[in-house]
Amino acid sequence: MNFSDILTMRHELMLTLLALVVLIIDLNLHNRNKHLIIPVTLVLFFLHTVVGFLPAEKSILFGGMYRTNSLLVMMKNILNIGVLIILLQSVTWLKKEENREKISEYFVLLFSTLIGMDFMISSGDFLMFYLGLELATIPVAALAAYTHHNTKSAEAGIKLLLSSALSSGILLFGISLIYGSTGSIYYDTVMDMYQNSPMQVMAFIFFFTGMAFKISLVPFHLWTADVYEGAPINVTSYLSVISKGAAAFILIIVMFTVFNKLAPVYNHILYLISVLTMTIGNLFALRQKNMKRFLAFSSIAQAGFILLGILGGNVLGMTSVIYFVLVYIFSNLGAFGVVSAIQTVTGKESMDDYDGLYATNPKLSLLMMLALFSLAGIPPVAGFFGKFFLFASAASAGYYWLVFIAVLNATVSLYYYLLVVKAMFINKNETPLAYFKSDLATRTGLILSGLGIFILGFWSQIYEVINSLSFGIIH
Amino acid sequence: MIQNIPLSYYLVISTLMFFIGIYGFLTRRNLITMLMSVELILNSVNINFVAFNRYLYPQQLQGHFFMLIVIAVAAAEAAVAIAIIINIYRNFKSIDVENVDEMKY
Amino acid sequence: MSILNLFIIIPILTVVGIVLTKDLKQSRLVSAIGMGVQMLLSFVLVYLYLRERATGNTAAMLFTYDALWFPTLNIHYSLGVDGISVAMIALTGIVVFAGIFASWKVTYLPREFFISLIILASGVFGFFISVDLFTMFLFYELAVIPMYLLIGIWGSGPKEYSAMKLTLMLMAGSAMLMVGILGIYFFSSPDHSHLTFNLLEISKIRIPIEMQRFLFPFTFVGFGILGALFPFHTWSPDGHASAPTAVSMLHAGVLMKLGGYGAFRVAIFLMPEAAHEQAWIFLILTSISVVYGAFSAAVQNDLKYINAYSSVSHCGLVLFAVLMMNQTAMNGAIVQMISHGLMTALFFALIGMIYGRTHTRIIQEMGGLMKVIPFLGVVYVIAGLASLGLPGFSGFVAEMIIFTGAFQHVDVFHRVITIVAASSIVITAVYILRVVGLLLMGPIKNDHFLHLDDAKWYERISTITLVLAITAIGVAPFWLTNMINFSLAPIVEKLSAIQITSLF
Amino acid sequence: MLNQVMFFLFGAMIVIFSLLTVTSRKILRAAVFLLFVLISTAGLYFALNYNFLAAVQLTVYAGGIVVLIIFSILLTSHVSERAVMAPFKQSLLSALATVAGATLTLMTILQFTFVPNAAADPHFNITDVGNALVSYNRDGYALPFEVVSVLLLAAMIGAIVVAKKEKMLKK
Amino acid sequence: MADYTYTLLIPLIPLFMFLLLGLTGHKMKPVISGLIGTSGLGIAAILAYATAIKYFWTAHVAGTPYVSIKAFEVSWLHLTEKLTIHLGVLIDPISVMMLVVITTVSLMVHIYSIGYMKGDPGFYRFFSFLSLFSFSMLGLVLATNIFQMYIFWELVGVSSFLLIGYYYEKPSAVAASKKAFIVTRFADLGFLIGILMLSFNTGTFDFQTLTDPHGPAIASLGGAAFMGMSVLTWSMIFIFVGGAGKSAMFPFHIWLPDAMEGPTPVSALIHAATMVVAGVYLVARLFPVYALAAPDALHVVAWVGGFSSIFAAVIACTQTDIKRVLAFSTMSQIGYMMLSLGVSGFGGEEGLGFMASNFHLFTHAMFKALLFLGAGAVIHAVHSNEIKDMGNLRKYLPITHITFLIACLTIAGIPPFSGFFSKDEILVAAFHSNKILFAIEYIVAGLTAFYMFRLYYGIFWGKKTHYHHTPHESPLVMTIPLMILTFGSVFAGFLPFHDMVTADGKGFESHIDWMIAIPSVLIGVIGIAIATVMYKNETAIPDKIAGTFKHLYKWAHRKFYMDEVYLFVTRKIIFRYISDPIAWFDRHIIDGTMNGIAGMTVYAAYAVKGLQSGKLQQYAFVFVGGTVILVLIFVYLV
Repeated sequence: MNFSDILTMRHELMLTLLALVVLIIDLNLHNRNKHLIIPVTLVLFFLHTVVGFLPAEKSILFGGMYRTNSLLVMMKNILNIGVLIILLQSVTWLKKEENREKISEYFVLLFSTLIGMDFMISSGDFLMFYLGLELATIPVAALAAYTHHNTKSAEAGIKLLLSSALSSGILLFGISLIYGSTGSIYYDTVMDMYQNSPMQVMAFIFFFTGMAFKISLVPFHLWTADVYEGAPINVTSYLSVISKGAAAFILIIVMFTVFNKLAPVYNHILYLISVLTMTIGNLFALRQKNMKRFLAFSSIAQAGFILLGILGGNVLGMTSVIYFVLVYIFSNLGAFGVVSAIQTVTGKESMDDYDGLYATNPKLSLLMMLALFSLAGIPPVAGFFGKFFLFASAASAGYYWLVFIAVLNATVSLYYYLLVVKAMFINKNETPLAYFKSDLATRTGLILSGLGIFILGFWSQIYEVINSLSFGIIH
Repeated sequence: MIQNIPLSYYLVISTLMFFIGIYGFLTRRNLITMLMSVELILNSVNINFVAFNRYLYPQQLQGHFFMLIVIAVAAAEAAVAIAIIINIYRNFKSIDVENVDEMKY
Repeated sequence: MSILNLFIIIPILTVVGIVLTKDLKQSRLVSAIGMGVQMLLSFVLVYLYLRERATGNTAAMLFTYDALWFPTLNIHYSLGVDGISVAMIALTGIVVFAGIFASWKVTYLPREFFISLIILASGVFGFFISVDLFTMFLFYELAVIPMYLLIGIWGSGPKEYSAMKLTLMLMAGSAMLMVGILGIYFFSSPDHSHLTFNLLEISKIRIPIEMQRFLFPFTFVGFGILGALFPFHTWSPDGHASAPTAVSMLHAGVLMKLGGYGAFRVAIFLMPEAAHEQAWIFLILTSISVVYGAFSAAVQNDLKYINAYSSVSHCGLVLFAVLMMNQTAMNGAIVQMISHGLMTALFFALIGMIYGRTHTRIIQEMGGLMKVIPFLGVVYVIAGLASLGLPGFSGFVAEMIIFTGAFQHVDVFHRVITIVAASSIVITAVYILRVVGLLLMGPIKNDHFLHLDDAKWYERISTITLVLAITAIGVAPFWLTNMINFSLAPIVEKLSAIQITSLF
Repeated sequence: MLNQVMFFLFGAMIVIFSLLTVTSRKILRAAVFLLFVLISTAGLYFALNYNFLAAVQLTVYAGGIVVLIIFSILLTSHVSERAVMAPFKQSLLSALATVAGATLTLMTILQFTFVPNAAADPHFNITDVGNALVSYNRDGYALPFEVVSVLLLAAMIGAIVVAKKEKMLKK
Repeated sequence: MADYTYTLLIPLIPLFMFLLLGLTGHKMKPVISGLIGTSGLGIAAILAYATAIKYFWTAHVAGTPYVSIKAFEVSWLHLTEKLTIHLGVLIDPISVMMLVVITTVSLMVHIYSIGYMKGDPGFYRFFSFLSLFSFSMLGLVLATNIFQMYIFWELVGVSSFLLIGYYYEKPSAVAASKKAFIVTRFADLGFLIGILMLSFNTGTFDFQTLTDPHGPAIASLGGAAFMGMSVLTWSMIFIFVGGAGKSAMFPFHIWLPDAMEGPTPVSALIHAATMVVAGVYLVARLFPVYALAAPDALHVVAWVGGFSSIFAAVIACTQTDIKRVLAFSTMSQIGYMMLSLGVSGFGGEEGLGFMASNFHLFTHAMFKALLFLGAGAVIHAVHSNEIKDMGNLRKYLPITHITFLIACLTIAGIPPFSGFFSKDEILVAAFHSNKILFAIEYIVAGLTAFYMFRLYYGIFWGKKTHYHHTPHESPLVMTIPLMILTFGSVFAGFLPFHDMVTADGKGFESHIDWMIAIPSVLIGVIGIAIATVMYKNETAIPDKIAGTFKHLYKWAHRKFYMDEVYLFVTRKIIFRYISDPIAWFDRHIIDGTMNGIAGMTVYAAYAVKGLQSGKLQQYAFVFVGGTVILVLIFVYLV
């Protein structure tokens, strides 16, 4: 192990460093100046994001516990960009009086979860995987319970923490059985040793439910809406975007490598779960009035689509999932960004409050519309491409009926996305939310997500890069 | 000694413990007791790891260390959970899980 | 750089221009100029196309432009036109131009209105110039979505319900289409090595018949929903009734043509065997559409509903003719698309203008309007006559080509069903004359109507443009049919290469 | 023989005290039962010759977490408070699901033949454990060890953020 | 062969006039627009006469058959490899004859209308419509192929629609125009189907090819059969349906009486002289096909014609609106023509019926136009259509009186007026073919004389009616056309039709068969006499007779309830029993299904809401349950 090896771990190391730096600065700042942490952290995180893009070499450290290659680095970069936008969008909220004392904690917790996800992505064995998973979950629970005076926030925190404890318990049980039946916790060995005996299938299912919990697949999704609603808006967007994105990345890696031999079995599972997830997510989203809850169910439905790419099983599927997650991050951040901006300034988060928004806040409304269209998969915004490629990958494996069900579900989802559009553009309102101007950071965050929504689709280069790194199921 | 006791005995115990933990999680109304159920679940997993390691793959310490890490994680989890539970106690004046259902549908 | 790129660039520039404008006057001026240029461009395209053909260029597609977009999936930004698409583009150019003038007085959020309208138009243009299934699908959906806003914001009546219904039904259509297109793509190469979305390349291979059987209904119905195929047409009456004038014009005039064009270009062209096998099912459905739409129109009281059902009938005829799969009938289908596009746009324009004056669309509440608004009245009668297939107007040409062509089918079933479809011309006459009688003739029922103004100059531009086009096709159809025929020939050749077995 | 007795003793204690933990009406008593379960588990580890693990189990788990739990119980409820039990329907359904799950799982596990990797019974002493802990090669656990520290730090901060009173704010 | 390309101008001039008047007429003075229209038609008429003279006499070598000449033809629309729609000009005896008829009557009507329509606000509109009609009708008769004919057929229909609905503020006129259009449109559907079948089987639209007795079309036909008749017969029947619609044959006649809502000159032109004979012309045009290849179809033609003629004659006896009497008379006379065609053979003497039919068409055009224009003059004078508002007008309107009387005598078949000659030929033809039809025609001849003189006496004699405004004779511009047409009615009978217009183009000898002519004249005279007794002076006889045959009278007076049948078909069947259910079905079943799907989705959304109960333990239960079920399914069931 030498310096260059350490450089390959730059994401995790720099983030750890960053978290420590934030803590140290916080300790040395007078209470009045706590808000200075925000710009410093933003700049540092921006630098971190930039450094993340430096070329990376494929390497294996710690005897196989930590793996990295261009694809994994890219996944981490995608998450970094998402986090950067979230940080930008949360500045206004952080500056509020009530959060003054807890700014650095917010950053540290956020960064530590990100470290967890990075480790999870790079994990080469189940131990690191599990550690990363917990590191990515436990601080988020604390973040969800971030707002003291809000009972909903505490409720969100405990629901997230206990549900995840249960799910990781089941997941661990699965891992223990995997370990028992293959003799190793290292991915490479497990991959070689895995047979499709009933016990191993069961072990896989236990493992899978834990993952399904993370990306909120039906029926393991029930925590999602409540937590999303109760958590502070920026934490919600972090949960829905970064957490879920990371989980999707890991799921596809694990499915395509460790459990590749199980594909004939898990394809059935995925088929079933995918249909359930899309349908149930949509059905619940249909009648939501709270924007956060609404987006929660919409993101559940989106998770169902992700499975289509995994079902594809090939390079196309892998590319499509990663690309979709990227697109999804931008689209959802666009939507959450608007909700966040409005919620932070006015405290309103009900769909009815959005009536007539276009008259007073046209730019926010437009961004919201674009984001929703992107989520619904409407051209020319990026979501269309994301969905199309996912469907293509499922079709490439012959799942035409599933594609049909999925597109029908996309149509249903369009219905409720249009409800929001309708509220903003069509519904009349005597007293729409007053015009307000967000601060620079929020605006930057919104513009970044808007740009992403627009550019990602047309700029095929991005897709091609992802494709060049993807590998599909290893046979 | 392991020749005397088959591995499956350990597995039976751990599995029973695991599902007892789950039963507790599903039925205990008090948030702290739910947390305790989680500890039972984790403990059963630990038994699994240790037993597998000891019986099947004794030349490595994978299960051994896994168990250590799980204990650490369990501690961290418990710490945060208890913090939140105390917070809930402050907010709800109760830690009955039935009361924590402000958000639904 | 091909001229076809301009059809995408000009709308984009126009939208940018509108964004920069301040008020209604400026934005409508910019839109009119932009779409005027677009219309002229489409005429230029017709000219260039004919000149190119005259020089002996027999390539299937002219003015092609091809840029690799997503290399992995072999998705291209690929443009090209043949006689059929050239005709459709000219139609779109005219209708959009007329539509801009028909919405001259949009006062509520005018910039947004024109932007949405032009996005819709560019979707249609893009669809017609695409050779690549992916971009085709993209433009198709692009054209559908602005409809929601256009109807929802600027519509009337139960606009939110209608807009939602229309959007969802059309998106359900595109759901089926998605399956069809992906299926075609994954079987676009016999050994699965060089998959492509390119229409022309796919047409060279034969998709396995089992897949065709599976994919054809998806593709055809997917397009059919937009083409108001019975029983998936119900978005049309409500949607049209609630839509603002220009949107009805564009939607019935050109957007519904995407359905017929796609059914022909994608479903039948690429999957001829399955088309032959399953045509009878859809022939029955379409002939029901034709007659059913006409009968429904006969008892409607709302002008827009009448016209919407009439569109169901006329568009049904398009799909009907396409399914006949011989050169003449298909030619007729395309002429019918153009003809119906112009006529129905004219109708909706007139209905909008009349509604703007009388504030009602219920025909029983009106009467004798010919006396007070003679210009609009006369044009309405012309539109009506064109719609019921009077010689000298485009409708007659289209219908006659369709009926003659369809009747040339060797199979008795096809000939019988042709007669069934042909009987719609009587019912068409019934409802058209009913409207003309109640609306324009007779005594004036409402004193307010005595002081209505006749058409303004912009309204005249809008209507006269359309009337001229309708008459031009009606009087001199040969240039159009020749242009279409030339491009149809290879397609029909491919279709007729398949062994036709009689059903009965 | 002694081992067998120990095993059955600890096994029975684990199962019984687990059941008592999840059924006991008194919360504090449940916590004590949990302590017994954990101690019994440590006993199993001893029996398996993993003394280090047994020690950790006793110190961290039994000594740390259970104490934490007991403290929080004392903080949030009265010692004599009887826990509210779940309604019968909920208990029944949960029991059914649990029993079904347990049966299914046991059936599946027991019909699987676990193949030992090596017949030999290598002896590990605490040095080997320590070496493995700091090793960064295969079967070395330096990285997880470090990451756990990050996790603990984060959990600490998280716990503080959540639990600290807002009086600073009011100032 | 002579060059007839200039004949193209005959239809084009009216077309030009139509466009000119239609687009710029509202800016002209009314009289100017009238004159422009009239002069245009005048030129067309001169060209038509020149063509007729050239074709029948100057360019024709005596003794040779008349040939049909394609004077001009362009390809208009290419349909299939074999089928192309051409537009052109076909010159042959019947088309030339029709040119003369149309341009003459049209010119007269134009001139007459300058006076009749004076002061009407839509003056220019009227003349532009007239020009449109003339164009369409001329295009129809000059058609070189059946599809061109169909095109102009439709145009004729629409011009008729426009002219009937000319007084568009009058609801009855609107209804009448609608009815006319829809009924003929329905018949046209038959025409279209006939064309489709014919062209499918023969591969051509062209008249010359179709009617060539040795041509492939006729020779190749008769093969495939359907319901006992050859496909060709069916197609010819369908084509005849189209002709029957335009020519107001039973049961499509219902539009014709209502069409009298149009201005009277229009009735004269369209609904007496020209358009209504289009059906006759159509059958005549395709006569070789009928006669040589589809005799069954020809029988249908004969019987429909015969029935229509007596049916209409009976009704005519009871009508009180003078224009409606004339309308039913027209229908009756056209029935004659149809019958005549129907009983005709093809070559030589056999083709007498063909010749007679055209002959009668020609003479009928003259005297019926005259009758209508005369009626128009009467209406112009008394401002009413009802006989009861008239009477004793002979001294107020002397010119009208004389011309009307001559016309009545002509139609009654009194020699030496033209009607006698043409009717006689028809009777002869019928006599040689079918005795029942022949008998019918005798009865009809008597009825015709009766109801025409009933009308005549009712207008010009009868009761001394008191008029608010003293009626006065029409201006010269209206009476001159009357006189010209009287001239035509009187002398048209002497034209040697048997040399000129025959089925095979060859002339044949034809004599008055006195054995048939004398009884027919007698029957006419008897009819006149009865009418004289009953109606010359106001008597109670008509009421008594009406009372005696109460039911018959009532039935006839109500036109045998055909209008009610029509209303039943349209209102009840089409609207109530087809359209309303379909519309209901559409709104409730189809739309309901779509809304139902949406509703079901929303319902489902509410139904599953309980899943998200907010209770952590329930979530966990679902989680565990889900896991267990997955294990169950995928480990044990699959």
